[in-house]
Amino acid sequence: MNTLALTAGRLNVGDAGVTAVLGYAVVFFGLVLLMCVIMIMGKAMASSGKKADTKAPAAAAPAPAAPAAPSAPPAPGSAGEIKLFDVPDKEAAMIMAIVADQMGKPLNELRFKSIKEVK
Amino acid sequence: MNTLALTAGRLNVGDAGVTAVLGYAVVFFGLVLLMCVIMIMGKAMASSGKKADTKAPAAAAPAPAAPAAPSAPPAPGSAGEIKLFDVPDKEAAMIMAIVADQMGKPLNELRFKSIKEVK
Amino acid sequence: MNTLALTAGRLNVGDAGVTAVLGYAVVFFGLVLLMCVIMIMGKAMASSGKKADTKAPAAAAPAPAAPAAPSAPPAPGSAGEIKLFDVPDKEAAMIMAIVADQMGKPLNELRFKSIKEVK
Amino acid sequence: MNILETLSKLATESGFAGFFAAGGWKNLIMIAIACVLLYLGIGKKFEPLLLVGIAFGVLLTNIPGAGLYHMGMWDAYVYECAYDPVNDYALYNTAQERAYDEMEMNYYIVARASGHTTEQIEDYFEQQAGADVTNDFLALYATCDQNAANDLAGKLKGSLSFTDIIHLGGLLDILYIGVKAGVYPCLIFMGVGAMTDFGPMIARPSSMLMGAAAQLGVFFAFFGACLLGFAGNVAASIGIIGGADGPTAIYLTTKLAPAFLGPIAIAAYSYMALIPMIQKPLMRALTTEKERKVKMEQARNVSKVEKIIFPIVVSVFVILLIPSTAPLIGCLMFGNLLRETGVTERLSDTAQNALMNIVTLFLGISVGATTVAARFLSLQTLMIVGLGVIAFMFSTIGGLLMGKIMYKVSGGKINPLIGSAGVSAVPMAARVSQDVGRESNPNNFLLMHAMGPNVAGVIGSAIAAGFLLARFGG
Amino acid sequence: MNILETLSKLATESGFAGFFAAGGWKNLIMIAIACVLLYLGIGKKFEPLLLVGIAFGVLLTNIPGAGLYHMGMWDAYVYECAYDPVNDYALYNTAQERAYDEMEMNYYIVARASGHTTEQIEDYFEQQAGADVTNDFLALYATCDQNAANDLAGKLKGSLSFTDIIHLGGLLDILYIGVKAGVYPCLIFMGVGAMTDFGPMIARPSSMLMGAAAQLGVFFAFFGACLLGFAGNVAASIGIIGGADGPTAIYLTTKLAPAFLGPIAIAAYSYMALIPMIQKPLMRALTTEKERKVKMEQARNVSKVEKIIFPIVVSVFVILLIPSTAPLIGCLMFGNLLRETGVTERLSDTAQNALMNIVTLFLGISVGATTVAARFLSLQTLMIVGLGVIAFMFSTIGGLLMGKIMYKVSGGKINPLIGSAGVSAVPMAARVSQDVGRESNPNNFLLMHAMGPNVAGVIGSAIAAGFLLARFGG
Amino acid sequence: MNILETLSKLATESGFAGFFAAGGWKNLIMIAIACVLLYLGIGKKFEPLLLVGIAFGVLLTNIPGAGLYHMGMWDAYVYECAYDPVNDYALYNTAQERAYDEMEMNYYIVARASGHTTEQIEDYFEQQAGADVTNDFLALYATCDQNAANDLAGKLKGSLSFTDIIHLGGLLDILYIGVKAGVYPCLIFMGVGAMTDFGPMIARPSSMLMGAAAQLGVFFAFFGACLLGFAGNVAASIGIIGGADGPTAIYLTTKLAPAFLGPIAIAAYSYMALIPMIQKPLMRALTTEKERKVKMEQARNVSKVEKIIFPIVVSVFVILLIPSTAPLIGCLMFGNLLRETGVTERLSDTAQNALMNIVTLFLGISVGATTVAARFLSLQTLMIVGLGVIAFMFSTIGGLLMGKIMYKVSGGKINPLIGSAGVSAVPMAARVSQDVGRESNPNNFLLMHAMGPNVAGVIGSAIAAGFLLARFGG
Ligand code: NA
Ligand code: NA
Ligand code: NA
Repeated sequence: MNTLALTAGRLNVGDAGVTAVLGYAVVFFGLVLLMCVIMIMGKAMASSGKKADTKAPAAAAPAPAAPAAPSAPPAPGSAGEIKLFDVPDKEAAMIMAIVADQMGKPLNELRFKSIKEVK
Repeated sequence: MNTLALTAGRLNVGDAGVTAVLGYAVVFFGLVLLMCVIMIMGKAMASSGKKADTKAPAAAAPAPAAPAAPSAPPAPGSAGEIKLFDVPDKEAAMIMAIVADQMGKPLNELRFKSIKEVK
Repeated sequence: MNTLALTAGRLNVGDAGVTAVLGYAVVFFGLVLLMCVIMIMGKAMASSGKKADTKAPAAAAPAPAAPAAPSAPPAPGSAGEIKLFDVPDKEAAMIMAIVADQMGKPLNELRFKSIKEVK
Repeated sequence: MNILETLSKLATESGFAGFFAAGGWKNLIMIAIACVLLYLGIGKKFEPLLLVGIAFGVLLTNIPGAGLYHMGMWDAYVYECAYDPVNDYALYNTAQERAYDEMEMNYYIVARASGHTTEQIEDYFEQQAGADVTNDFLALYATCDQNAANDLAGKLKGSLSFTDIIHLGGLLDILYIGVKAGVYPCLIFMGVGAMTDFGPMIARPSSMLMGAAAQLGVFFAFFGACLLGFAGNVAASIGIIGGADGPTAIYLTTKLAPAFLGPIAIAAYSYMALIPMIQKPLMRALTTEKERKVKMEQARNVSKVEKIIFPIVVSVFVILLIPSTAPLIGCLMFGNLLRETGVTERLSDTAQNALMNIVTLFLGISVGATTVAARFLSLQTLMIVGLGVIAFMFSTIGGLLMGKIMYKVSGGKINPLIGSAGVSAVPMAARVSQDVGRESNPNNFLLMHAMGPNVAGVIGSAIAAGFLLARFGG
Repeated sequence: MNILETLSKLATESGFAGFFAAGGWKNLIMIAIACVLLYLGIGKKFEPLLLVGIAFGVLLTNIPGAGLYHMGMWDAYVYECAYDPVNDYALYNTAQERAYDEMEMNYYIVARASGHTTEQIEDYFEQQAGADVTNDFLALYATCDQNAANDLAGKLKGSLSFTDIIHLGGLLDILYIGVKAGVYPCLIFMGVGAMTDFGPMIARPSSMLMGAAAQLGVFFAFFGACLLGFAGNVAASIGIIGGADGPTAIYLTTKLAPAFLGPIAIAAYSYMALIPMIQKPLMRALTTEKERKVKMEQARNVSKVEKIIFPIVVSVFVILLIPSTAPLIGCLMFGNLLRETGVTERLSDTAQNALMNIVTLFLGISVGATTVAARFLSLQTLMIVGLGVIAFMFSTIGGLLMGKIMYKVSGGKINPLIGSAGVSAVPMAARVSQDVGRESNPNNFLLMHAMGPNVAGVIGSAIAAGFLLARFGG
Repeated sequence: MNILETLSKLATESGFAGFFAAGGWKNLIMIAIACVLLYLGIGKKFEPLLLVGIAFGVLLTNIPGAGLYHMGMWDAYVYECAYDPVNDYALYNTAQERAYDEMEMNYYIVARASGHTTEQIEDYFEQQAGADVTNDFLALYATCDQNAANDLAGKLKGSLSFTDIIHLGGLLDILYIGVKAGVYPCLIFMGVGAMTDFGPMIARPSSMLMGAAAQLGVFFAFFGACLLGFAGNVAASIGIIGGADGPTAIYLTTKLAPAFLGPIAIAAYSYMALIPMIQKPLMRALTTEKERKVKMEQARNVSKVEKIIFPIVVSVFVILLIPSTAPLIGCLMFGNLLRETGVTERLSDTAQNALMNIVTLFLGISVGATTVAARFLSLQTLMIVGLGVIAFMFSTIGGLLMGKIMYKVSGGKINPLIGSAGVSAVPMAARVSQDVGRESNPNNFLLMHAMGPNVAGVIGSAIAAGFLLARFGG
């Protein structure tokens, strides 16, 4: 016979408390586990990255640009920034500088939808 | 017993006529009701708008631009215009003027897909 | 009674061979038929095209531009080129020339997402 | 399977063989019609975004054997809709009653497979009034095309649903589900709303009278279709062609008379492209030179707040008045709200571009697919084409006459030429007003004034559709 | 049908009549609430991309007669979910057993139509323990609202499925299927992943502790809701508001307590927009001036390879730990991978634009549609609104306290203000950290540092949702 | 539920536990394979738009407990497809017959749950030839895994449909419906059509001979697969890998051998990326230096009208010849028509961008999800991988040999290197022709000439797929 169980039913105070504490602990457990994994990954990267040291600055170059636009990071559920560069940085910077100069506005106040060149 | 009613059946001349006249009347009734509502809304706006009178010209500024492009209004089921401005009017106008000047074309013949700046 | 036929079953060597040869033949038959149809169409075009001879060079103009970008043709299942022109060629060429000049790059290395004007 | 057997199977299954089957020549005619429609769409630029898709659907559906769309499957689906499980089911308390009902359905199946019309079967059931039809069924089953009956049976036995169509149907059957469920027309209306500026109508609310008057053709053609013997639901779908609004026409026809979707959609989009040819002579004939010369005053500016409130107010009042307009008006106004808020540009952009284009692709080709030769090539299609042009003409006349009344009432301030723009067909009808106005007075710019009735006509047609749906819908 | 009959039908079917029906005034209140929500979304820019859609859905669903969304149909669907055919079916070897089960369902139908609650019916069945309910059924059927019973019967008799909803439902019922199936929130999470840079978190993995601590409100509000008498599944859905993550809240609520989707979604998005007002006072109260002045060191650069490996590693470990997070974490990380590979830009762009916008359109309006007056206007909604703000406050407090601990442990190198950003609500909570930090030290740039806990909070909420789903889900 | 109970439930439900279950180590291998595929897609740029999605699907589906994809559910679905209600149903006039048939299904269920293969069950039924299987059923039921049987029963009892999959399935089950229904590959083909310029082929129709010859590998690998013991339908799906056309391979495999979709799709996309490595040695070995040096004449210009007529003509003729190609060729040509009309740019743009990207997202991840460890890690997968490379090689050889014939026939005007481009894999194979040509003659530009066979190969593969579908399909 089917039980027609529509509601999971109320929890008593004890069960509710245990569930809440346990849930919070599981969240911590999950993120601490992840933290450890990421740390190990980071260390592995760092040690293997010493050979590729010359490459790193180039790869990391876009990062310092980000703080220049402090209000720019994308919001989930709301409009996000479109990727700034699809062309080598130098050319993109050049185009942006030209436009910014003609508009008399600082670079970080302009949003370029996309600058693309044929690869 | 199910009636297997596949067709609503033919209407006699009287029913057809009555339905037609009634339908036309309902359309009029609906749009006249809407007309009254919009008129009342317009009046309410106008009276409340007197305080905000200084704001109004700014808000209405984009409107006069429209008649400058008489063939532009969008067609349902066909391509529509993309919004012209996402940046303050002044800057957008400046960019547009520069491009138009360089192209030697009047402004209203160019379509700018979007000009955006970081808000 | 339903036969529960889940598998089409194995083929013996003869059937497999016949099916393979026949399949290859059908592909040839299909494409040869198509080849004939396209050839006939081409001839019909050519004969009817002699009157419209003056139009042809204009219509064919975009074609020679393609070999200039030998790595450009679109890949199915991967990124494709976006249409280059939505404005008459002359204006588009003008805009492109200006930008290319300012960037100091040859034209075929730039990709213009779209240049549109109000038609 | 030996080589000869396979070759013969390939030959008999090939579509070329289909042309030599009974009625196969009709498919050739339909392919020719598809080419004509493609020529109109591509060469003549008749609403190409939809007509090219529709035409390609006509082509694909009429290549014998392609199997991309199955008319019979949707007929079965239609039948099941007519059958009302909600009201019937609670009465069955015993297996006997259910078995009886099944017998009745069995009878229906073999009767259809024997060539009886639905009307004949209905009459039969009315005479029988619930008696056991087992013997009649068995007699009929002995003589009917049993393959056809079995085929129909599998589809009708309480099992044909959208999920069966996904399973058994072809690609265009699957895409057609979005039409059948009324989703595509509504989503297109959302895009239309996002592209439409109702400002000119808000600035001059009296435009709405012309938008209402220009629905005359809807009801005139409906009346005409009734006189020609079409059933009420079909006549309503034919009439709506006069609304000059593609998504509205497709929505209403899908709900009321899906079997006629093909010709009605093709007529609606074709005539929309022919608006200048249909309207200009009527406009010249019905207005005087003096009327056409009227220059109208610049309308007031409409504030951003008014434009934001407008879609909310329209939704509430129109849907309250005619609840059956809710899907169309709700979507139109939702799209318009997204356009006007200033903070939902992303959504407005998607509604009028990515989403609308995807839906247009699916709508066009699947509506085209409904034009199966056996059904499309009929006198009824010709009558629909004829009634469609009458609908467009009378809608134009209705709008013009209202324009003339308003010209009188306003003391000559309103140019009656903007009345004809009330047929919607945005923005083509408004451009026609502009063109005819400039013929008489080269400095006359009627376009912005005509946009008021033009967009009012969209709402008017939706109300007309809502009325017809309430009157003839399930 | 004569003219008077038609007119009277139009009048009784019009929505205006609906306001005068029993409980009709509630619809007016809901329309007013819709207008308030529209004002918050448009005028105050409260998460407009979702709130405008939700508000318009509230409006449309509460216009009497619109028929775009059918609460009863989804209730029936819910019932059928609770009914377990997998375990029951194999036991039936005879028609009798099946008929018996049907009788039980018949009884359920007439009991519901007679106003009994599901709980009462459950109790009754437990007492009967499998006995024949035919006589009770017949007695009840004689007295109940038989129209309501028949209506319910047609929907419940083993036949209500998504395909029936497409067939019988309104437009918003159809769009709601994507919510019900859990598809929309996952696709939005894919877009969120494609828009999120996890770099700041990878650079400083300890951020994750703050992201975990800031889930405090989830479990605090859950506990509170249990105390207030909500069932466990509902309390879990209320608690997740404290995760400050719209798609996660909608996903969990749809799975656990769909009847409360409307108020929970509205609370989640509204409070997300109120983050500055909720968080700033708490941040000032719980931190010292000295703590707030801490300037943090620039974090290390994160290489491209690390960013590519990150989503893969997170997917594997988090899903292994809590398998029920798979849909949310899987999509979030898939989107993020597409963002970081450098070779799938086309897909990343589509995930965060065209696809996400389309889904946002459908999600907003259909979630709004669930706020049917009869259910929304209740004490429970008020309690949810109250518990929601408590959830947000305690999540903020949790994050701040962890920030203070880390300030101590790190010897003053970590500014505790970034802890409050752990509530996610990306990027608003991080901006609040930045703002409050600059109040104490105008040269302090906390934004990039706060992005670490901020994005960790998204993962934290997903884990919390996964835990609650595993605990209370089917 | 006390704390220990909950903790133990969490532990046993966690995916980590799954690795220690029977066969759990296979999941680890699959996760490793997913990482290799991700490396190929991201690091080596092997068709990343699909391979990254497929690889992530492989990852997600093989995390124990994730429950995003249910192989068993789709197996049940496959079974139900084989069961033919259309032909069987009309024979049942009594409840007894139906009950009997149900008994047969019951027997099937418990037999499957007892580990019998479908073939064994089939044989059994053939022996019984319609006799009552009740006793055998009861005997078997007493000994089988009754939970498995009940589980299977709920899914098989005439009720498992797409709507059940939406209801019971995980996210990737739901996305997979679009693959199963054949919709995604067709929509991708629409986008491919919109991106493809058939001009070079129209300019030199003899290219089509090379496009046809380069299907050699399809039939060679099919023959090989038959010899290795694969059933005809599976062999056909393996053969189509040689068509070097992802959507075609996925479409055909879904229709003929869905259980093998994972390995076939992965092989198809991987080898496509390996085209240069596979083709160059063969091209150097099979052609002479003199042949490779041939410079070809510029082909004639193709007018816009020809390009518009081309897709219409191809649709009509190819579909007439092999009706089962209709979905693929119809969509390819519809997309191409939208590209060429000049008036449907909006739709063409959407077909090749927004729509194609959305479908690619869904297709990749859900195809990847079918690679469940228990089935993927088998000798058959290795054989498929081996046969796939043979298919690619023989397709290349076929194209080259035809190129050599045409070199002879044309008196040395045609460079045989363009023959290998007939395998499609647009445009990579054409680039390979270009590269090898320049090795021998640095001034030789073969790319545009190779595009002719290249796009002809797409049509050729579709025809081959149509033939195999007609031969082995339902
Ligand atoms: Na209209
Ligand atoms: Na959170
Ligand atoms: Na090929």
